[in-house]
Amino acid sequence: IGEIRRYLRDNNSMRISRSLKDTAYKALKIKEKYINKNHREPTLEEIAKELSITKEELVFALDSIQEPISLYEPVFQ
Amino acid sequence: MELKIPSKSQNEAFARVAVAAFVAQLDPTLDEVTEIKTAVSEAVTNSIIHAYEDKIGEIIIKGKIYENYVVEIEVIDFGKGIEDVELARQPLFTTKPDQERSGMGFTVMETFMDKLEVTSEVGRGTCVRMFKAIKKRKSEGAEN
Amino acid sequence: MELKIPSKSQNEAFARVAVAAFVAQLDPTLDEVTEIKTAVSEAVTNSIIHAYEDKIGEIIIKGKIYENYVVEIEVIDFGKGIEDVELARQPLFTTKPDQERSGMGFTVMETFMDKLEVTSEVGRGTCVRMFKAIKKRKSEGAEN
Ligand SMILES: Nc1ncnc2c1ncn2[C@@H]1O[C@H](COP(=O)(O)OP(=O)(O)O)[C@@H](O)[C@H]1O
Ligand SMILES: Nc1ncnc2c1ncn2[C@@H]1O[C@H](COP(=O)(O)OP(=O)(O)O)[C@@H](O)[C@H]1O
Ligand SMILES: [Mg+2]
Ligand SMILES: [Mg+2]
Repeated sequence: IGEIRRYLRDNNSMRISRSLKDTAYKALKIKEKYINKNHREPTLEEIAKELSITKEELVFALDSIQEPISLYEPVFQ
Repeated sequence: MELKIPSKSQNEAFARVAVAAFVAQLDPTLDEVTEIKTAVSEAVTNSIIHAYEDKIGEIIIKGKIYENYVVEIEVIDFGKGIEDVELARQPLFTTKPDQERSGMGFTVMETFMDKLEVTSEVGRGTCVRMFKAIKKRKSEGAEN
Repeated sequence: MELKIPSKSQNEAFARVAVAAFVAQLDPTLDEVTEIKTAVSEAVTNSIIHAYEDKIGEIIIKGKIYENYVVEIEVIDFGKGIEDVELARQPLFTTKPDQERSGMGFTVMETFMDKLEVTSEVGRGTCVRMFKAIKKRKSEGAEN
């Protein structure tokens, strides 16, 4: 247990908000690369795998940043 | 799943993430997740702002997943209710024009989800029920 | 907040993130969140594996935040219960040595949280209640 604890300690005293944003930006980069390569949107699983996190953790991270798609556009057109 | 939260504005973000994490098990795309999150956010905001106004009440969010990749999300409150649901669902209709409300909440929900059902009783509360089919991926093997 | 989920193993990842998202409003460090998530994960896994075994039952997760940055998380099940809680909490004690259970679940919860209360009744279910104080930040500006 001491070891688990030390392992965690070594890792991060960064705030969760900062860490979530970092993960989210990485995810968006992966998404972009994926679209360029495969010409379709990746699923959560495809991105999460590359980041070695769960799909659930990925959506949590992504919620921390403004996503770069204009949500209200289709509504007002 | 079923989530119960007090109608405090800081819980809106939490509800949104909880629903997104729930839907994640179907392996949607980021866009699909964003659409569902946005719809849930509108429904929860309505319960906070319209249903309970200055009081703090309870909001229940239920999530169900059906065999055919369909997600059902219900947002339920026990607040003041809606007098004329038909009218409330019209684009731009709002009873709070003063508060920067755009009157587009229900329209956003309708646009981003496949189906929207609103039942409400004045003095009893409101239930917003939304369905969305997550596109089934071509093949499970196409992993790159 | 209160979250109700069926005791299916795929809900464990969901519960963990839901609790993390709930705690996130205090803007804890990554370590603090990881510790809470790990503790919740152990408790939920216990309900899935030990409380309900081959059946699917209901798990309730309650989260509360107190004024002084203290988080309380309860994981409740209505499963088979624990005969001797004292014994169950001992490091390395497990009733499922065959299934790669390490017997360290409760020890992990105790290590990562500030306080752990376990109440259980055989045939009725178990409630695991955990507290953790999130360190108050010196200044809002200190982001790294
Ligand atoms: N949960 C609710 N409880 C009571 N009234 C509601 C609720 N949701 C919506 N309404 C009513 O429906 C109207 C339209 O809602 P909406 O389309 O979201 O626009 P807006 O929230 O911008 O007013 C609101 O102005 C309000 O009068
Ligand atoms: N929710 C629960 N319901 C019934 N029994 C439980 C529950 N949680 C823990 N137990 C009992 O306590 C023991 C110790 O739990 P734990 O420390 O997590 O170790 P492990 O899960 O690896 O066996 C378990 O083996 C089980 O017998
Ligand atoms: Mg609205
Ligand atoms: Mg265990």
